[in-house]
Amino acid sequence: MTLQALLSGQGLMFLFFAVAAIASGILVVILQNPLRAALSLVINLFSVAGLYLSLNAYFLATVQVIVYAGAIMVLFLFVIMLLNMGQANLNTSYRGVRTIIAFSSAIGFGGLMSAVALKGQPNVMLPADAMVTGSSAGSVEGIGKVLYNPNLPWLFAFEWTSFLLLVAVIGAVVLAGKRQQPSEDKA
Amino acid sequence: MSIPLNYYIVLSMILFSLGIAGVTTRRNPILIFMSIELMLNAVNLSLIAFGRYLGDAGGQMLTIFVMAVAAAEVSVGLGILIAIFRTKDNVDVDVLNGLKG
Amino acid sequence: MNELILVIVALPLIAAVIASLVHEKSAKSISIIGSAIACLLSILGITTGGTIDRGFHHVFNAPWLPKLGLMFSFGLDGMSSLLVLLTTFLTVIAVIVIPAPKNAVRAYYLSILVAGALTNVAFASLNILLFYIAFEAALIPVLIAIGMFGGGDRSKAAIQFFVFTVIGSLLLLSAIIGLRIATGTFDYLTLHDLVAAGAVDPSLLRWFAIASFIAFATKAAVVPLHAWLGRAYINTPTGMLLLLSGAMAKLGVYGLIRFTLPLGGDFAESLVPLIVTLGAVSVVYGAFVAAAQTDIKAVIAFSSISHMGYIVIGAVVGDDAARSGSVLQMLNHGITTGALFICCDFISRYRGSRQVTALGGIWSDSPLFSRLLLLFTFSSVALPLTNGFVGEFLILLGAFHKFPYQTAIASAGAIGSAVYMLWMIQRSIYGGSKSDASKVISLGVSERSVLLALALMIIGIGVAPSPLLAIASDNGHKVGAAMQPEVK
Amino acid sequence: MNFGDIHAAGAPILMAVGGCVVLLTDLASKRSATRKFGTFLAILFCIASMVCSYTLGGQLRTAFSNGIAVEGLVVTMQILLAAIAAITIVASSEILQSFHLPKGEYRALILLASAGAMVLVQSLDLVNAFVGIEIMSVAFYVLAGYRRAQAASEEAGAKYFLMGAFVSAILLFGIALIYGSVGLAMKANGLELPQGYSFTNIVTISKAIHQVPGFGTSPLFLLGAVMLIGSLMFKAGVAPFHMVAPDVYQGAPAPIAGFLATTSKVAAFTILMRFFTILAGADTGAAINVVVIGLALLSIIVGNTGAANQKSIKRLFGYSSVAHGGYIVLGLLASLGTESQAAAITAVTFYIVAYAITTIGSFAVVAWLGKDGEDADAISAYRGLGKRNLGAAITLGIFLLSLSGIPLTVGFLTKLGVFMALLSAGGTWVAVVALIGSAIGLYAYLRVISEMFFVDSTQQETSSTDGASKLVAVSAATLVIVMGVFPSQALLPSFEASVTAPPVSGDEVK
Repeated sequence: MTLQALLSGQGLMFLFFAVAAIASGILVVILQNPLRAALSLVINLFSVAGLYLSLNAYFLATVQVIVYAGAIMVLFLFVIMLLNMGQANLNTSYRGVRTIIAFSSAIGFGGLMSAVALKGQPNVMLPADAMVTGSSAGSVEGIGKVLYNPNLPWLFAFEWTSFLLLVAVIGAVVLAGKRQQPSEDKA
Repeated sequence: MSIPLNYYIVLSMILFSLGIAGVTTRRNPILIFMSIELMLNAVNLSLIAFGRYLGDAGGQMLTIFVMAVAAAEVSVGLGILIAIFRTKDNVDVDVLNGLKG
Repeated sequence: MNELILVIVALPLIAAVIASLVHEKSAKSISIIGSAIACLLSILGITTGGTIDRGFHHVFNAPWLPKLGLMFSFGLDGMSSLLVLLTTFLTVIAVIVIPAPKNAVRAYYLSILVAGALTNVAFASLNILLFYIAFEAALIPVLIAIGMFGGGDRSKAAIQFFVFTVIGSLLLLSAIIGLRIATGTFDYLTLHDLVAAGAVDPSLLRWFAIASFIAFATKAAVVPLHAWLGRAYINTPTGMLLLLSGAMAKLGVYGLIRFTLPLGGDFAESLVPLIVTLGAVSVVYGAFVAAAQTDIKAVIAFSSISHMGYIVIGAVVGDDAARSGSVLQMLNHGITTGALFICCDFISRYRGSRQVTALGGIWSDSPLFSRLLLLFTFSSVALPLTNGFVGEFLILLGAFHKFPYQTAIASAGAIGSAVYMLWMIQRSIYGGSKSDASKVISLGVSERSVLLALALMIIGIGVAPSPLLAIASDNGHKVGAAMQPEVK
Repeated sequence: MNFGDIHAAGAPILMAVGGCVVLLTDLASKRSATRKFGTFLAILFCIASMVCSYTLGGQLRTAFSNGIAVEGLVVTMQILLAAIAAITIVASSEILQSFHLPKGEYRALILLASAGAMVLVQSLDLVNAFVGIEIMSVAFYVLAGYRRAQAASEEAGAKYFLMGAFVSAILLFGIALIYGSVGLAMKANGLELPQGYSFTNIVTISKAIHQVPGFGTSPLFLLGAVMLIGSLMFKAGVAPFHMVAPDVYQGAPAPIAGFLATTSKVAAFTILMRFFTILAGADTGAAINVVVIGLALLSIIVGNTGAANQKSIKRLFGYSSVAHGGYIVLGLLASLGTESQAAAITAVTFYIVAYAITTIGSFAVVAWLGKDGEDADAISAYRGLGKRNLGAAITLGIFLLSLSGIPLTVGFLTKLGVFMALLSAGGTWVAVVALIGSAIGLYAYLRVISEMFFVDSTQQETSSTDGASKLVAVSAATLVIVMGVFPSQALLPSFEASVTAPPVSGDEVK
């Protein structure tokens, strides 16, 4: 049954993106060159966006690509280039160890965690009506109607998120901004 | 025929563990940070999968907040890292070793 | 007169506060006045009066933190009234005889008066938590006194002393809380009745017996929990040492008599052979270690382990005469050791050294001082007609028929120590002066009168101990009597 | 949404608005003129926030679609948080002046961090808790690294950030697992999600725990709960992620360190208390107990031994904060028992308040004795302090005695309360291990006392100009003694009145 599920159209899509996500995830963990690791992370984000699509979360898949893979990763790449880390001396001595750790943790720890956590959990499948309700919930309209509904708890958190971003902006300005009177600062 | 929920959860846990492995083995702050992004990504995947199989919008809502938080953390985190690299003038690994005892 | 104990505690504290605010010159006289009045009042405490509750007189109750079960509840029986008197008396003579260090007169008097007051709170408390708080808080002034005014090794001595005793008392705290949870009260008399009625879980009582024994044995410096004593006593300034060795160490024995045995249930009874053995070991150990010292302050300090060993044996054997002797001996030890430490302070102040090898010639220079010192030493080694004899004799008499071997070992150790101590004092006062820097020990009026008063007490108790013994025999065993009148 | 809702959420809103106003005023006016005015404005908003909390009273009210709930405990903690923010702003004027740090941004960050902490404290939905904790944490990262151009401060910020972001990810995964497990369990058992509640609402979780048989022991939920509890404990500076706390407190300037140490503990432990009340009496197997006991004992032992041989006093306070976090967790552990719950919550609340006062005061002494804004960090700098500056030495001595739990200071009563709750919950051997730990801690604190009073030194007295820190330190020391001797007169009655058991139980859902 599970094999059948995987060999269906949706199943193949899941299989493809899952393998891509794990493979790129491992690369993020083992690659020495920060630039390459960052690019692997971009691939990982794209794969996960693909999985979002398979879960009918269209809007979030788009956000994932635009915000995460687009804006955030560009920021990462920008910082890596700014600090000239692309050519950081590549000490490869730990590479083999790190690969082993990455693989074993991914399969071992992750597998163990899921084996323990999912023990006794029934194999939940999608309810028959979920196709209908689910598809509208993932659209921009569906998200907006839930997020901005004052009778649901999300609006309050959403408003506070704006203050979170304000804090982040202040922080970025304070930390990375130009220093005042650097001559009088004590090193 | 659809994919069982557990597949998504297992995948998300594997990605999460990969992130943990990265955080614990990496020594360059930026690479540690990227591993953390990997972990957040795994969280989002599980949230959306849970939400989809529960027919509940909450998972996607939570995901939106996680993304906002990730963005905020990135701006502050990279700010801190730029500042420290400026002061230390050292782009090599393992720069965070001044405070001990 | 129920507030009597409150006044006894509060007077030195008020004096301490005033003394720390006024000019250094008047600090001493204010401290003397406050503590002297308290001392006179505590004589009143011996007499029965005020509210009487199950053998305790002057019973006083007021809430402090009722929610936690913490009350200001005080009461005195013969034992605690004698110990309160001892504490206030030692406070007075400590303030009168020992000069304060020049640079911190007020802090010095403050620490002594506060230590004395808190020790009195512990002796008079009928609330176990209040007892514990006073028991532990009294360490702070001692810590400050050792650390700020102590001898050369003071920092280490202070920390060692404090950590050792606090670890012991932390165990006690856990047991006290356990009792409170099981019974819902910290009140000593209620707890006593409950335990006597068998209403408390025996495993809890076992824990209480063990924990409180460790706490009190540390305080009384019973081997093997004596490790803090040597360094602490040698480095403590004499004024505080009078209180520490004379009064606060007695808190340990007092705790054994008042709390460990009555509240420890059957298990505490089964601990008695162990405690007696440890007491005997302490007697011998103290004697041997004292014999290895050349510093007379150290000799007195380690002989103190010996004496406390006796007192502990007397306190726990379960014989009425021995217990009364033990209470009396606490008083005696406070007076005698205090007198010896005062003499030791005079010697080191005038002669510039406390080493036996560097002393001598005191007999010819200061005849009165030397004769008094000799008398104090006689008392310390328990020669007949001194107070020490009465106490030790009663203890041995009571203990011998129950624990003959331990008692025999203890007496053998005591004889050895007596011989050595006499020889040591003889060497340090006879012969010619061996140091050029030495001065003649000249006693002022107040110093002379204090030493003479101590000497009078020693002989007085030695010759006519019965009035004090009568009071000392009232040591807590009437508590059960109120509940079971037919026993009396 | 109505006025009542906004009133309930008013305290954090006022702090956040205050942050914006302070920031804008700072931008709009000349630098030199804003120093006093900005401080005044910030404190005004703190006071407004306190008043707003106070007027809420002790009764339970939920607001914003059950996203938040306030009652006596929350009100107490919100007032405490606002007070900490105000004190920090007052005490920081020296460092801001000395190091030419941006002042408006600093005050705004303090206010916003407190706002985040308040959102965390009052949240009933884990989503709000998460957003609140992130506002607080992100502001903390910035504050820890606020003294730019100083390597230690920047490094503290970077370490704090990396560890904090890592733990945030774990926290999120915990929330995700709880969300999924609660949803699946309710769905499988035909329980309806009440209108206006989400699966991450504590009330919903409580309903699942108490109404779905076997849910409390289901591994998916337990994994999530353990992740949630563990990461909240990190935010409070408790083991196993404790190594960051000493680094951060050493690297950050003293007033900031005091702010970080106290605000994080107040906020994280309050939400943990709320989460634990729904676990109380539920069949959750041994897993959560084991994790909580393990973390608490590890914190106590690591914190106290780590403090034992420190050369830096701020690191010592860092380790001490780890150890005290452990004691608070022991109190929380006692709140898992239904019988000991009320006593445990009172004890923990009192402990948190007392710890906040002691810690703020201790760091204020460090700042007070510093020169030109540099903290007096090395313990050797305290040698012979009793002779040079008796007032400072006594003040610090009081804090150290209180931290080690000696009677007649508030530290004794807090420990007493926690141990009483713990022993009545049956944790005898846990209490014994904790006692041994505190004996080790005693040595650490005594060492500093010994340096101050018992060791002579030839060091010259440095004249301090930091009057604000002095004021804070001395008043905190007075409070420590007053609360230690007369807690019922000073503060305890208000706690007894206000700390009612948090409102959440399975029955409230219709």
